[in-house]
Amino acid sequence: MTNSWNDIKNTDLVLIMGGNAAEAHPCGFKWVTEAKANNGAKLIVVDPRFTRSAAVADVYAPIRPGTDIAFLSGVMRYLLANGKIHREYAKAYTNATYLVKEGFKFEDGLFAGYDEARKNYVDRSTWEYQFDDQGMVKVDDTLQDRNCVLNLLKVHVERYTPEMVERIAGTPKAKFLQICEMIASTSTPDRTMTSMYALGWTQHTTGAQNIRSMAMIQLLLGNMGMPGGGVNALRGHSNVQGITDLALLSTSTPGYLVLPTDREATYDDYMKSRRFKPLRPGQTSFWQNYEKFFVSQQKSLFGKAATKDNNWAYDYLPKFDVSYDVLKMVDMMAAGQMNGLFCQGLNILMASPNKAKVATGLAKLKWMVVIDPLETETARFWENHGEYNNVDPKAIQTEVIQLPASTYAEEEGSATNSSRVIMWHWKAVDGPGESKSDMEIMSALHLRLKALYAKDGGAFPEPIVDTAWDYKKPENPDPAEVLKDINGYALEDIPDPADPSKVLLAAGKLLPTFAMMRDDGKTSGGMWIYTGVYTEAGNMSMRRDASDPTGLGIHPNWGFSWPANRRVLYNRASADPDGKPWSQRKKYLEWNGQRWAGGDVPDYGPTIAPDKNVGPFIMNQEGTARLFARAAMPDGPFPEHYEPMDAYIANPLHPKVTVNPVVRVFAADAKSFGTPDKFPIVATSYRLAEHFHYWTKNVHDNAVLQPEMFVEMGERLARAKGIKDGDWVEISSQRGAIKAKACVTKRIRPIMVDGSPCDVVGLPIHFGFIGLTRKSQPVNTLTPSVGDASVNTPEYKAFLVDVKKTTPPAAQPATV
Amino acid sequence: MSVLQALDLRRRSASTVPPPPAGKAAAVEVAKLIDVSKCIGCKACQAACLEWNDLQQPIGVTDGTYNNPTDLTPTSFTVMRFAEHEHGDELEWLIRKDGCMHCDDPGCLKACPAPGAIVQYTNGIVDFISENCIGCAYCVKGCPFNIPRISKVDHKAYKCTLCSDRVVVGQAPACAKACPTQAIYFGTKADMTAHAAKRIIDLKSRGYGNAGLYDPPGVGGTHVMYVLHHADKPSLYSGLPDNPRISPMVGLWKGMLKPISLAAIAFAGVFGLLHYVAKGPNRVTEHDEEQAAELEERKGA
Amino acid sequence: MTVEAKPVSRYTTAARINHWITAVSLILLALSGLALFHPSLFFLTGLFGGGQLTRALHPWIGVVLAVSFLGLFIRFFSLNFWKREDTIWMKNLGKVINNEEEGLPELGKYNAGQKLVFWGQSILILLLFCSGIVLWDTYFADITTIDQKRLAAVAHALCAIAAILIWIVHVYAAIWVKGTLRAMTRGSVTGGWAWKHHRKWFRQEVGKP
Amino acid sequence: MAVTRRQFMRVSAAGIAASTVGALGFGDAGEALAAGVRPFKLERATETRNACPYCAVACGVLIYSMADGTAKDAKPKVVHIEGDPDHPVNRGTLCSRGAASLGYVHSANRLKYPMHRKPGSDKFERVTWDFALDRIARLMKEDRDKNFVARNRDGVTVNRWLSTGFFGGSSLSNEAGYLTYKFVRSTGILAFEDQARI
Repeated sequence: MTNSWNDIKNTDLVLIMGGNAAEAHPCGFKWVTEAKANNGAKLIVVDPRFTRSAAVADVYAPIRPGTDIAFLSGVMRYLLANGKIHREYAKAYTNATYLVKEGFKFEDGLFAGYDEARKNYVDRSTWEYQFDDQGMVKVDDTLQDRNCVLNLLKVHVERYTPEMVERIAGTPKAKFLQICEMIASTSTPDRTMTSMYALGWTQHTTGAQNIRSMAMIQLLLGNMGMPGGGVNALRGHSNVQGITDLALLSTSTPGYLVLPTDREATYDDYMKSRRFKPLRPGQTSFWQNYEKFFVSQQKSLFGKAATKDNNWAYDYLPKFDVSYDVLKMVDMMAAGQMNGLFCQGLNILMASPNKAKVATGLAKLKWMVVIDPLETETARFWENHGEYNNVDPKAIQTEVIQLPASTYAEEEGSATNSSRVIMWHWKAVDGPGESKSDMEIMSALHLRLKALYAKDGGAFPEPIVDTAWDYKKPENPDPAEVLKDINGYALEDIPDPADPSKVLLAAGKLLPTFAMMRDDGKTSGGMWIYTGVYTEAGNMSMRRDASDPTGLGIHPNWGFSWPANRRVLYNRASADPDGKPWSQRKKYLEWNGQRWAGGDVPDYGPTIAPDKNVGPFIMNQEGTARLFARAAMPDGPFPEHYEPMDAYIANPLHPKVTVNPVVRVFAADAKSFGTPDKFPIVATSYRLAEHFHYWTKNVHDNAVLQPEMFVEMGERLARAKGIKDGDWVEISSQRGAIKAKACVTKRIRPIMVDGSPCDVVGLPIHFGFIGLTRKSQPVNTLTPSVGDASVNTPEYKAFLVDVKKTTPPAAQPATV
Repeated sequence: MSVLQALDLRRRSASTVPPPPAGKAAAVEVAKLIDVSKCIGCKACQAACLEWNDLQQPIGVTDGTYNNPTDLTPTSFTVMRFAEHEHGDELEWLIRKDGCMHCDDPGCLKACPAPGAIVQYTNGIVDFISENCIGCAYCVKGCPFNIPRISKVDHKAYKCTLCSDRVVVGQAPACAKACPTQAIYFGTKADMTAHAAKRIIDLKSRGYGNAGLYDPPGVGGTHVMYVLHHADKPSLYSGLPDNPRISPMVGLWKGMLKPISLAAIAFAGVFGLLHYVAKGPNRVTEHDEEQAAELEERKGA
Repeated sequence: MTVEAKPVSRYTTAARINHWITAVSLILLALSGLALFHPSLFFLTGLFGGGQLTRALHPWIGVVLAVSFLGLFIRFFSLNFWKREDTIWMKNLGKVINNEEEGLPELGKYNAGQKLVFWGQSILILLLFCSGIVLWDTYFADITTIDQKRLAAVAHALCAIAAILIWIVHVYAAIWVKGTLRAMTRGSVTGGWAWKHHRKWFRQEVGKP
Repeated sequence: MAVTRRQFMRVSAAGIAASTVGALGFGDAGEALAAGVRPFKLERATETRNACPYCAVACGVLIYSMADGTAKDAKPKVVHIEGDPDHPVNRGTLCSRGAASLGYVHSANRLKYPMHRKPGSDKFERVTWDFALDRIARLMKEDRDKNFVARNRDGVTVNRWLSTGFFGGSSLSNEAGYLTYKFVRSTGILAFEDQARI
């Protein structure tokens, strides 16, 4: 989230699209209810299904799964065409006025530089600004130049008329315009809109661009950095934010640093591309500090073994040639290219698309280790569960070791919620049986492996042997000690750069802020963005002062919000270029003559005066936000509507380029996509309020509240197929088929696409063949193994199926 | 445990003693306010209720709706009821938390024949005292909202206690505590009524002209109230009674019929006694015996 | 010394056993039913081992009563058809109550009062049985609606009270009319009793071989 | 909010006031004017501040634990979980997952012991931690030594190990996450993911 859960109460308009906060995040949704009850806010829900969020919405509009960019581009067109943008904000704080290179173009669904053979934009050189002799971006403050970003954007979205939105997305024109008007109302400085999204936007082949579209709308409206504004990812697991920060991800290292690639053979190569020189005069370009963060991190990882002479153990890090993300891993497993696999609290058999492919992959492994508090489908993928998991154990040669892990109640530590607030939790009891905490298990594995390599040697033992594990109790470190390691501390006295005779921080002291990090090996710190969470003043994540002096929901002394205890990102943008709040009603920070004052920590140099013209988006080299993404996105600098891979129709905008042209499709999956002639129904998968992923099917009360798999379908489809509530239905896709009980509802209506009705069905993801709920074939039996062009998030939210009435599965009651 | 927590009573089922005089225990009346317009149907209240009350509701099957369990049971004191209501082109998903309404004039208590099996505390909570319950299910007949359920295991009646064990120590009921959107509010009845009034103003401003408070006078008002967007048509919300009152049948059964019946029995007994005293027994006379003997002789001869 | 008439057989042993099973179950039903009917009589549940047991036993006793009474019904229904003399008897009920039944028509085995008791109880027990089933939630909770149950509760109570009243009449008559009780204890009545109260029946009985 | 809080009122005191004799002479003495409610079950419980393990709202929870008084070497058990009213985001509330999370801690499907499934077997067999950890370390080393890629085709040092993958959990604490990161990255594993993408 750019803002926070509490901040939602400050909003005037909530748009829930690409998410279903009331069901997936009920306690966060509370702040929507607060905004409605106490701030007169309105709630808009745009969703293929009339969800429980829609049940309390002021306006609901249907949308065909996978057409969000068409809808949002239509909104942008409306805002631009009707002058409903926050012009001053857009001019000052975005790259609207920047000039783009002449050769940039978009034609027939493709941006400049596409290589048909390689299915990629091999030449992205025109996706770039025009620079002057100083290397600074050329701008046109009058917004007259046809190559300025705003004018290019206008041209780009011109095609998304309300009629076109209705053709593609099926949202009735009147409803769409009503919503546009409501959104446009927040273009004034005294009103804000908040966007709440989740997997409904990310789980598409155009996932990242969905979110970009909304970010662009918020920038045009001037809602970024504002109280009650922002683009807010609701996020999944309790610490998915923290674990993402910590980069349990194939190409990252903690704190949003990036692993080196094969092209960066040396440390100098690596650093050269990360010096992030400002592109406009006087800008901060905060990533200029990259090296300080990187070196401190290497010191934390490898301790004394990371020295200036060995380039801070640069070669201890693996380099990547391609992304080894979930889909790639499964593809490698299925191709027999993997021997070992760890599943630590991740139920891959349920979680990755195309279950048959995952199962094939698991069966080709030599060994698998499952670390989990609960029984999982993955740990028992080799076990025959009749038609729910019809396998022959004898034929599966994978050795499986299952380790019992403890749960949250049985361990202490910190976690980071989606508001980026790091909060400590304390241990209540011991775990059952011989279960151990993940910390203890990881330590045991590391120490044993380390001992083996120390004793016997082997392939490149150094990084393993040299990994810093110098905790007081290495076999089970104290979480507080590890948090200190993440926070960082001075390895030597740190001299004051202004006066080297003075010591800023003595050796051994915890770093109070990431500004203290050094690139000369004097500091250690696992992750710069968390620096400040554990200082000499104590463990900030334990802070429990819930007071809120400004009444804006900032709660500055509750836990610690990264970075630097900042609660609303880009908050400098809440004030105008002169440092005055855009409006008194939305006052958040202001320049008081000496410094930036307000209830929150400024996302800015706290004493940089407005007249220095430093932009509020300090992480960008431009200092401004990007309506035009340059080459940062693989599928284009502007979002464009492409159909899901299981395409329901030819793309009405450019039938020759129906789907995202740069999507990665593995050879093994080339024939795995469905077509509407065989699978004429659009399906989307989703989560229910009563369950959390695949865990709570093991919890008795949750199994009571939703005991069994079902498929939601509209009355028209049910009538056509002769299906009634509670009937058994077979849902099939190009990848496989499952059975589910029918839930016939008025809440899903056929969506009029290009003039004819499109039936939609919804499938909750929670049910499997392990658990207290009724057994079911997992929904990922149906979903396509393909991901977003930018980050490879699987396309779970829009795929093609067929449904028909069927007989009950074995061992299920025939009737209710 | 040596410590027994207790709450003063206003009413006690099948009691032959009058309730204590009003004012003796001037407890503040409590109420739970369920704001249907804020309810997202997440079933947190159901989960919290199951957990707090240590209820072991069996895992069922789905019937193709979101209602699970499909009805109240002896081990589910509250359930969400989902109703899809279409008017014109617009759809409303009306979600109502169903459970005991804690009537001010409780029909269950009126119907209950077992002394002290159903009580009403001075704060308005209607509670079932299991050790006194005989399992006759009269409360089921007495209730205008179809709430109590009889356990097939111990043959006792169960329903929401409004978490009397939490309220007695100053805690809100488990459902109200849990409710993420504070669609369930708990406090004094006066405060809840006032809070509802504010909510109704907000709803009216959003186009719900008939928004209102459901505090049905037919049962003397309730200690569980609803804010409804369509207060003119409560039955839209999965059959919430439009105008609930204790059935006249139950009124007759538990009202007039009781004294009249006992009086009739007493009258019959007394009448017999008086008749016997006044008229004496009806005896066979010797003349009758002779006549009989004569006849026997004649026939026998 | 007057001549003693021989006793006249009125009820077979089987009939008497049938009657007493009916009688005992009816009394138990009345006691347990009244215990659950009026709070001031709830103490009667003590006789049955407490409220739960009273609640559980009452319907089973009802089943016993229903079966037992069915036996009585089959035995006696043909003797209880209404005759012309019954109407006359009823018209002279005042005289009967005043112990002045001389001059009334000769009666068969049962007088009109007894016949009314018979038919009354027959109808009431049928109604009690049916309404009882509706109220027997342990087994039959789901076959009726709550409104039907409410109606059944009132009907059950009303019928029960009526049955108790009839029962009081029945018992009182046995006490009041001396020589009656032995018909149900020993199975026979004196000839004089038969001559006095059921002369037509007596004449038939005497005439039998 | 005012609610009656008379938790220590004794029954006998109430009994004095109730003395009416029943209608037919059987005294129903002691008709209490107060009725006992279920004892508040958290009176002796220990309260621990924690966070809900499920979604990313990460609501504050209070975990109540208590030793079962009957067993000699009784360990405390979790008896109840409810929302932490001090927490600024959830303010004491919980959704249906969080409110039922006691059932997660006590789930019948909790794992208690390390288990091992041999190739081709149709069952898990219980093993010791030592066996399991040694076995895993051996399997890792075997595979890593065999398949470690020190240089790519162009001769660039890449130091990666691609034949083993690691899926990490997104409900780990930050500290467990960091140890996981250190452990996994030090081996050169690149196929390293968590739920962030799925």
